[in-house]
Amino acid sequence: MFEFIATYAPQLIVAGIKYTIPLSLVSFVVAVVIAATVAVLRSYVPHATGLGKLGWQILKLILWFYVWIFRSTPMLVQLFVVFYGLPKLGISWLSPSGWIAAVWVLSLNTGAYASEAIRASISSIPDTQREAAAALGMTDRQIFMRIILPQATRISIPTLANSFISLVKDTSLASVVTIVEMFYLSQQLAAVNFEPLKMYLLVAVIYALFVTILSIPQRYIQRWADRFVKDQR
Amino acid sequence: MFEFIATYAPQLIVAGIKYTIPLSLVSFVVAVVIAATVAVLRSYVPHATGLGKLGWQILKLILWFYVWIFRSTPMLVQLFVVFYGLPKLGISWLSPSGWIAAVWVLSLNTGAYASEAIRASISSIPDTQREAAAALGMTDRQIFMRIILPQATRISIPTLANSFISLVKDTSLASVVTIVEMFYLSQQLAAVNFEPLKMYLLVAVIYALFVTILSIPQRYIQRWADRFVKDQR
Amino acid sequence: VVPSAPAKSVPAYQKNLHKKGTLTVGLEGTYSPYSYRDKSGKLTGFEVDLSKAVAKKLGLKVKFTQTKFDSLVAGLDSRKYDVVYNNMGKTKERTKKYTFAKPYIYTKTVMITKTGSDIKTAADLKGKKSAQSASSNFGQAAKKAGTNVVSVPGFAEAIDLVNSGKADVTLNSQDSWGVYKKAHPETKLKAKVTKTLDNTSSSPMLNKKDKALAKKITKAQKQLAKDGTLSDLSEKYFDSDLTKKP
Amino acid sequence: MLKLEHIDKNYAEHHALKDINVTFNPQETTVIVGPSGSGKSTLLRSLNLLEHPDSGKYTIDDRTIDLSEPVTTDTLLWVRRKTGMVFQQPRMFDHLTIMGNMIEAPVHVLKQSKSDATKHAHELLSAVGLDDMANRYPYQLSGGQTQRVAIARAMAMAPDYLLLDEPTSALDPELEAQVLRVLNNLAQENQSMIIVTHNMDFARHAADRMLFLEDGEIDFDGTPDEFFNKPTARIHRFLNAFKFDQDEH
Amino acid sequence: MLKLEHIDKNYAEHHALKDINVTFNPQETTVIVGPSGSGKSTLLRSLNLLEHPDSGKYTIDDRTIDLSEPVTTDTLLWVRRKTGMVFQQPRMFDHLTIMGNMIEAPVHVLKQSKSDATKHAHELLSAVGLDDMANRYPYQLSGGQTQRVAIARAMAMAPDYLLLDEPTSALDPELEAQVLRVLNNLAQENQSMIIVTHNMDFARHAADRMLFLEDGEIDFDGTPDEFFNKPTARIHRFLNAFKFDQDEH
Ligand SMILES: Nc1ncnc2c1ncn2[C@@H]1O[C@H](COP(=O)(O)OP(=O)(O)OP(=O)(O)O)[C@@H](O)[C@H]1O
Ligand SMILES: Nc1ncnc2c1ncn2[C@@H]1O[C@H](COP(=O)(O)OP(=O)(O)OP(=O)(O)O)[C@@H](O)[C@H]1O
Ligand SMILES: [Mg+2]
Ligand SMILES: [Mg+2]
Repeated sequence: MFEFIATYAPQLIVAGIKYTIPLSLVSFVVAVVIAATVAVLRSYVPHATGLGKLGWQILKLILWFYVWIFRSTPMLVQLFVVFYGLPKLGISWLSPSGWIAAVWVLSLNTGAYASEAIRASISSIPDTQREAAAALGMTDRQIFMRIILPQATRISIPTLANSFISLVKDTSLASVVTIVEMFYLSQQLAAVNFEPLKMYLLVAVIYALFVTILSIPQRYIQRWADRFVKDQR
Repeated sequence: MFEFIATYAPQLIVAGIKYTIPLSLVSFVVAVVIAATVAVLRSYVPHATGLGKLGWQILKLILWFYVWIFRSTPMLVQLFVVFYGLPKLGISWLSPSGWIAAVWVLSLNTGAYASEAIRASISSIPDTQREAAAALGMTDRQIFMRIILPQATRISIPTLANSFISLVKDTSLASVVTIVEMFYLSQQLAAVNFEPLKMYLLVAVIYALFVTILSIPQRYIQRWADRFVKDQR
Repeated sequence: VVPSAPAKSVPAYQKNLHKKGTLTVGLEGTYSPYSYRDKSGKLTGFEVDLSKAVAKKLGLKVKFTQTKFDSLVAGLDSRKYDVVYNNMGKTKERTKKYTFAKPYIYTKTVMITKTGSDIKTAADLKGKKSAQSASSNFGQAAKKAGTNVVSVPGFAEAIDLVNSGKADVTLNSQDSWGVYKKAHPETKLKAKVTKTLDNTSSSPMLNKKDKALAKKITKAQKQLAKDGTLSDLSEKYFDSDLTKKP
Repeated sequence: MLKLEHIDKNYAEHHALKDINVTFNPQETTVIVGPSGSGKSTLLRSLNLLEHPDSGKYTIDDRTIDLSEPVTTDTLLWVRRKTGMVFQQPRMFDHLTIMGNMIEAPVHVLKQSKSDATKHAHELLSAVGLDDMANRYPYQLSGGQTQRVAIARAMAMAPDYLLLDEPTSALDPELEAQVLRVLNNLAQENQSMIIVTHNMDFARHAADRMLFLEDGEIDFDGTPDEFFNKPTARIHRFLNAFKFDQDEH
Repeated sequence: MLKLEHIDKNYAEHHALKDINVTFNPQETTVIVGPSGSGKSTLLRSLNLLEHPDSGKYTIDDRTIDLSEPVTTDTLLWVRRKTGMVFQQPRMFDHLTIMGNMIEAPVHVLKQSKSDATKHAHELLSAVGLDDMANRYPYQLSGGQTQRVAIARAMAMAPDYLLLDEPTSALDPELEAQVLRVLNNLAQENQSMIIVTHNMDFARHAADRMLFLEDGEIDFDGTPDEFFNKPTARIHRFLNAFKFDQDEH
């Protein structure tokens, strides 16, 4: 048992540090930016007429489509299409390498889900806050960015943490775009030593370790975000 | 192209109807029950002393552990352990069949994520609602079930929809517990026709179809849940 | 008709069967022509037919359980199936943990490249990019030969990468190549048999404790070899007889 | 009888109640007045145990609660059943209609039948002039309408002690008079009430007894007659702020 | 000048404003009174375009807006800059401290420098007696304290027209007088104000002009002198509800 761990754990951890962690972190940052933007735009009730209104309608349709397509199809297929499919259609700049294809897909996919979570948190902020800000002459943009989002952030932390944790594990799909990340490495090793169960347990422990460490900031962020809320005894 | 679809789509759809859909629906119902229970218990600030307090602390620790372990390890490993690992330790009643093992793991995993989403929605309900109910002499249980949860439900619908959609696609992991569901079937078929890209696109379309159809109730539930909220013009 | 066991007492080799009176066979179903689904979605293939014939010889019904490679291995330990017919090569490491019956097929390894590739012999592989999947022996072989392995889920994807130039080569069995070639006569790829890599054989794989069953299966396969069934199946699926040890 | 002894309450930034000793008699209407921020709401909330004072003793009827220790759930529920609260800022259950708000607690706490509770609710809503709004949601009411529902909702629980935190602040004089009439009717049925208000007309007409709170301490405890007709210098200033102030100009 | 012509507003369940025609003059303090639910808040919210009336015309200074058509974003922002609003139920930005609440709009809407805005905010907070609470969060304030911050926050924007919806409802007489003084000082600086209140003392001391609203219609429009000293029968009843009512008993 000890020998098993000593043999395999180091390789797996190295793979994790080389691929799993950077892939997760980079994709998450991109995903949150996408998600917040999409959520805000989709929550926004525009105050426009004529051409401006049409423009908004088209934009909203596009955003709806983005969320729909990325949520309703398997991420594996998305990776496949970006990496194997698009180049066939001559679009290869999107996926010059597996790494970049993976970041694209992981971010867009996670962003689609997270945008819905953020939208939910935006809808939890009472309309009175929006009205109070509007009455002070703030623009819709200011109201969203300065009043609604900061309060919605507090609510969305646990669900964004969900997204992040899922993402850490979804990086294992990067193997289909030729990245030998931690999980695939464990499968390769299991294919040789024929101990898939032990191997999987080991890799699960390492995932748990990563996820736990990477989630530490959450509690501090949450505490900070709760500063303006009466203590829940 | 047409022939391709005509040949493969029916088989895939049958596999979807036989495995993907029932697995998703059953697991989701179980998951929501688990998630709501866990979220409520974890959000609850008990008003107990002595032994009762200790009991609560232990319960909360267990619930924390449950959420932690199911979120921080890959679902594939969870399936593996329940189906192949536990029987080795003599615990085989949990997974008499791949189907049951899959329902267990899908429910518990989705439940762990969804419980955090529900917890977030609970925390979005202002404390004044709790106080108003407490002042009327309602028990903590009544306050949660009758005042907080109904309002939190409205907020959690989009994130629960996220969970459900993820779940539909996570059923593809059931192939590791010997269930030849839609996605694995598509891989088997692709191995022969050497058209993985086309095959995956086809299966993605079918997933999108399923997800879209299964998500229809969401909009009606949301509309109903929004009945007590001023129209967001 | 089989010289079946007396009705009352179950023979020793049947005691541990996953399901009474049935030989439960584990396979992936993603490896044409060994086990795969035909266009109508029916499970078929060389290993499917072979295990059916073996079960018949043993006087057992047959049941197929399809799952992924890792699960096949783990499932033997927890007795989810009795035998795995999935192109399993016998290696030293594996024999420590599993019992193998006698090999039923022998294949050669080929290097698949674009026409005009500068890979001529195994020596040319060094430093090249090869597309391989983890669950195959070829992945290990490619690594040993000094290639940079690009991982893919399966043979089909590997072919795709070579086609698109994202990989230089993929190693696989001659028969898998044959199937591909048959399906895509216009292909611009070509394959070269390489001697320097081990020839591979495939054997039924069983739980370590199922020595008795393994022996019975070996015996059944011998009978099938003798009565020509084995060769016929090989001809049917590979257009050649690969069942004889070279 | 509600009796507070040596009650102290500190917020992180503020000492809100300082060694409060006071007894509220049954079948009496006590009116609490005092400057903004003096601790009136905190005192009322403490009586309902929504705020847990840091120390002191709280006696209800013949049961004494030591507030320096945690309170059991049973005690808490018992206290809440004895005392009904109307908050300074009306708190409707947003997801329930007005009728839903009215019958929620009677049905689920008092275990009244739904039809009984509904009948009673209609009576109470009529008393505050809102019977035709039973099927609306809270967001569809005006400020004063919401406040009246809050009063009716608390009355529906028929608590021994009714605690009202500025119950008529959003009401015009007519309605204020109407609500006062409803409350005075209750008082005649020997309902005990503790009312925080800053409307001196209202206080004068409602009070059997007056308390004046300043800076977390009780500065006056006596009859309305004393309070209004023989006030201390401080209270005189408080009562006549308007006049004084405008005169200065 | 704010001028409303033929304003109509229907909610799903209620016809809240019925053909309102009224002009609010600059440099004048208009006080609106009326029964609960008569449409006072709706009227005030319409002036700020938080509520969009179904039809009618709205003229501010020399710009006329046709309300039966959608309003452009520019117009909306312009109207909101002209008019400042204090809501009936105080609405703090929960995530900002009191100082944060005070300077949010001056800095980001008026583009004042942060230090200027802070300095001005301190002055305004002092005027309502709350300067020592600048660093607290809204949940740490009492009802009356919150209401005063809301008033100060609106004043910080120095709008041409200040709309106040029951600005002193949570205040005791002393503070009410203090706020009145602050508002009257503003009035002397020719600030235009429209105040909804149900406190007749306050109304009397503040108003240059009185409006009486009932059931979505303007029933009275005249001087305070007329309103209080020569009221119509209806208004007489409204003003003396307390006395009448108590006399009946
Ligand atoms: N959570 C809190 N943290 C810090 N200080 C608080 C908190 N809650 C209330 N306070 C302070 O305690 C004091 C008493 O508050 P309380 O609400 O009891 O006043 P009040 O007499 O009801 O005033 P008002 O008439 O304005 O409603 C106030 O000065 C207030 O600022
Ligand atoms: N969203 C809504 N849906 C239906 N009716 C509404 C809605 N909002 C307000 N009303 C109704 O419109 C009428 C006018 O409301 P408004 O808030 O203007 O009254 P108000 O004069 O300010 O009363 P108060 O003095 O009680 O605050 C009320 O009868 C109210 O019930
Ligand atoms: Mg108060
Ligand atoms: Mg109003």
